[in-house]
Amino acid sequence: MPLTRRQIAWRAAQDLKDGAYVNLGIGLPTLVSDYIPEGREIVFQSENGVLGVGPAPGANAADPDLINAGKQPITLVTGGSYVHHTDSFLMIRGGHLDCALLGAFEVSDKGDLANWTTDDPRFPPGVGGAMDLAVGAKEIRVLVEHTTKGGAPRLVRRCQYPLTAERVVKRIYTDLAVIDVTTQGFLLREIAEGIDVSGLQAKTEAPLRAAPDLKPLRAPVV
Amino acid sequence: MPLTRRQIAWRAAQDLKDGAYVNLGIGLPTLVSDYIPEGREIVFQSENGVLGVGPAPGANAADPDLINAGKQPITLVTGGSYVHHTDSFLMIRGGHLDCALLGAFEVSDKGDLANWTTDDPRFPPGVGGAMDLAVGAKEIRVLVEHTTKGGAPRLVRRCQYPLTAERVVKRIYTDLAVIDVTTQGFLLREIAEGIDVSGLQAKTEAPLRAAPDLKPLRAPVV
Amino acid sequence: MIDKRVGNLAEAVAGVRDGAVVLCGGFGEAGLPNALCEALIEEGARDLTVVANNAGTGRRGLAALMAARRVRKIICSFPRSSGSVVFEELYAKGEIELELVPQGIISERMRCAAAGLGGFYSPVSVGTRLAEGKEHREIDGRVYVLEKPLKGDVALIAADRGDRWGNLTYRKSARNFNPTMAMAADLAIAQVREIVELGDLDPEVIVTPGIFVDRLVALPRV
Amino acid sequence: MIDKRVGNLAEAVAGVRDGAVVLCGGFGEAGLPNALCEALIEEGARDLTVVANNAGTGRRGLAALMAARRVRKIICSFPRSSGSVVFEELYAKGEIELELVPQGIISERMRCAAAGLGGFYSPVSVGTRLAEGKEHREIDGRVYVLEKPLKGDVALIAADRGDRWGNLTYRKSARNFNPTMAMAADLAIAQVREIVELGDLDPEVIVTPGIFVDRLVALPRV
Repeated sequence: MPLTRRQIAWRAAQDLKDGAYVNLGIGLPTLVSDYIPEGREIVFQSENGVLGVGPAPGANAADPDLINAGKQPITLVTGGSYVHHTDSFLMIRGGHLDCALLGAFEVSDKGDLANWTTDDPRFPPGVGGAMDLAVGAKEIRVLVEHTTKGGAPRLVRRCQYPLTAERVVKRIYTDLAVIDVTTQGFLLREIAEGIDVSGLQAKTEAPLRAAPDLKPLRAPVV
Repeated sequence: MPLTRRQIAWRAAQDLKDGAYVNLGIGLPTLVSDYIPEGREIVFQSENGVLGVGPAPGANAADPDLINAGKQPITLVTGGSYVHHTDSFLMIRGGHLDCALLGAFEVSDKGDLANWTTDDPRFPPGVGGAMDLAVGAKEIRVLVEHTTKGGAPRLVRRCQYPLTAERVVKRIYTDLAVIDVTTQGFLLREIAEGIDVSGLQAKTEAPLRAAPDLKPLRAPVV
Repeated sequence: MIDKRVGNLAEAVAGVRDGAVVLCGGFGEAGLPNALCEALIEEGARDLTVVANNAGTGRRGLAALMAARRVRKIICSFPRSSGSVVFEELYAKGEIELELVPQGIISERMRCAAAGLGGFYSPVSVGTRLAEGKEHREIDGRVYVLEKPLKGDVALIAADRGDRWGNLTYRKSARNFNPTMAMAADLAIAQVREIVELGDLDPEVIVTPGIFVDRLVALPRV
Repeated sequence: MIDKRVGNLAEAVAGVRDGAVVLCGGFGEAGLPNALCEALIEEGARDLTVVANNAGTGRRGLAALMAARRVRKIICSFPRSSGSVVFEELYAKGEIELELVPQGIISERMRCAAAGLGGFYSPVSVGTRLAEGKEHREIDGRVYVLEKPLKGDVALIAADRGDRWGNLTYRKSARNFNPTMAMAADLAIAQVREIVELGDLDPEVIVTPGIFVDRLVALPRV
């Protein structure tokens, strides 16, 4: 059974260590904060100068001056603080975040990341903080559906879309697998039930090596 | 009559415009703040992160956490604020100060400034914020006695002491004169009573041109 | 006396010239200087280059300025957002130029200008399309690109409270680009929710010291 | 749970290794981490390179650490001050190495490291002895020297109030180098006058967010 989007977020959340400082990309990664295991204190950073992002406010409690990088209303947790943009990106670029969890269009088996533009000619391109995050956080992990809606692999030998950064991704969470990017390419750590390694390889452009301790990828109903 | 040190400070103070942001170097320039003309609001900056330096506190009112760049106790004026060192030197280096009034060992007629070390082998050298200030403030003015105690000129063709910065000084206040540094060298603006231009030239290594509207240099008893 | 308060928006933006580089604060809907942007339409300056994170949303503020055809070029990280209709239309017609810069690099380049530096080596965008044409350099085993200072002729910023010296505070994530932009322009103009008496802002909590601000206008939040 | 509080000074400085680069906050007598410096003597690390503005005064703090012969080299802007007896004695005997850096460049170089940048072009010291051996470059008609990041293995800082997340505030000019040093070291250790409950520090007035701080120890002011 492939994981749902929320289950991918749940799985990624399990790997966050108590006390980690984490930036969550727009979209799928944003869901991760809903699934932090009990008892862990994780500090979420938002590019626009918020350290300690809390849950969305109640319906009428939104403050227009308090938003996240996705421009959605948020709250601030106890212990959180505000900085200006330049200091916020100092945190990001300077390696002060333990981890950034990002979305992607493609990830290569060298760890190259493409997540900022599909070159759709109908729209002007926008990069936001994607390139800053991709080179700055101590560790980059990606949450992505294993293939496109059309079934094309997103885990590739070489990205076709314009790169966000080279050789930065360390771990990938998909609906079908958890995969580490190693110096020898993709290392399959966990695989969803109902698919085997050769079935997964058929959906993955670059070669997969199965870890000796390959585990099933399971997530609760969330 | 040559001016006293306090009169040199008084004269320099007269040129500060209402609303100016000014850094005062250690020593003679520090006295300038005592002589701001009535009705002018001048904001004094100190390198260690104080914008709005006020007068020295009363005998028992000193706060060890509130000092100036010369490490003397100060106060903060109403409207003043604190920044950290990096932001303080951003102000300094980035041209945000209208003026820095500095001391000097020597000034050349190209505007070169030597004010950080005499290479006295008995002591380790110290530069402090001298080089940052000398290249950063919009305008550099120097307060200095016209000659050394031994009578050697401090206004020279070429500095003998190690330079702090090249071609930065715009105006010099001494006990004998007010002199501008122009592309044609020293331009004598004001001269103390009791000395004439040739007498002043004898105490000045580089050539002096007298301004067409040369004025007497006068200061009240202060 | 230092008094940077002006009576109305027209006075606030007076004198902005054709061809000016205008830094425009805000992120999403937080901390946008909408009233100042709109006042610029009346003021009449044309051929502006605007630096902002986003390219305006809806029909207000920066979007209104673009709709009035006053903006020749926009330097931003993320032009497209829900409601960036004016920009998208102009862009599709080739009537506005776009320079895309990673979010953290926009703010760092402005800080670089504010701090009087000539440029800096950044790891962001290396290996991507946005690094094309930039000078590359390996330093201690890592590859960087040279980024140049980005200075404004004018900054339009939004703050929470201000005083007659131009000291400013912000609210929550409305801080964003505003403090850096205030430092990085020759003329910094602030719209503030409230002007308070000098001394009412705690010197420890002033985020933008008045030295960086030239004019401020009170504008009760609507 | 995030809890960066440690019970005593020995725990605070535990693990500092021989040869470490130690950033040491303070300016004059304000904001000096004297207790942490003295705890380092007990801890035992040798061959330290210390980065500080001054080279210690009297017999306490950094001076005590130097007197105990633990400091191989000091990088500072102004080693000499009234009472810098320990340093002067070691320097005269050739038992301590001195690297002199302009005050604003020390802090900017530390910020450069904190911000993940490879270096920056500075106008400070051009044409002086302190620029010798540095790469020079003309950018837009002005000459700059290339300055490299200055990163600490450890930062010893002094703050006013802190909480268990490591959020810090400072008092007046005791802020000085401390916030930048906290950002620029792998291990940032703070001595604070008072530890308060999480949430007691206003998110708008936190100067050093906890992400930059690793350990803090309460030390009532004497």
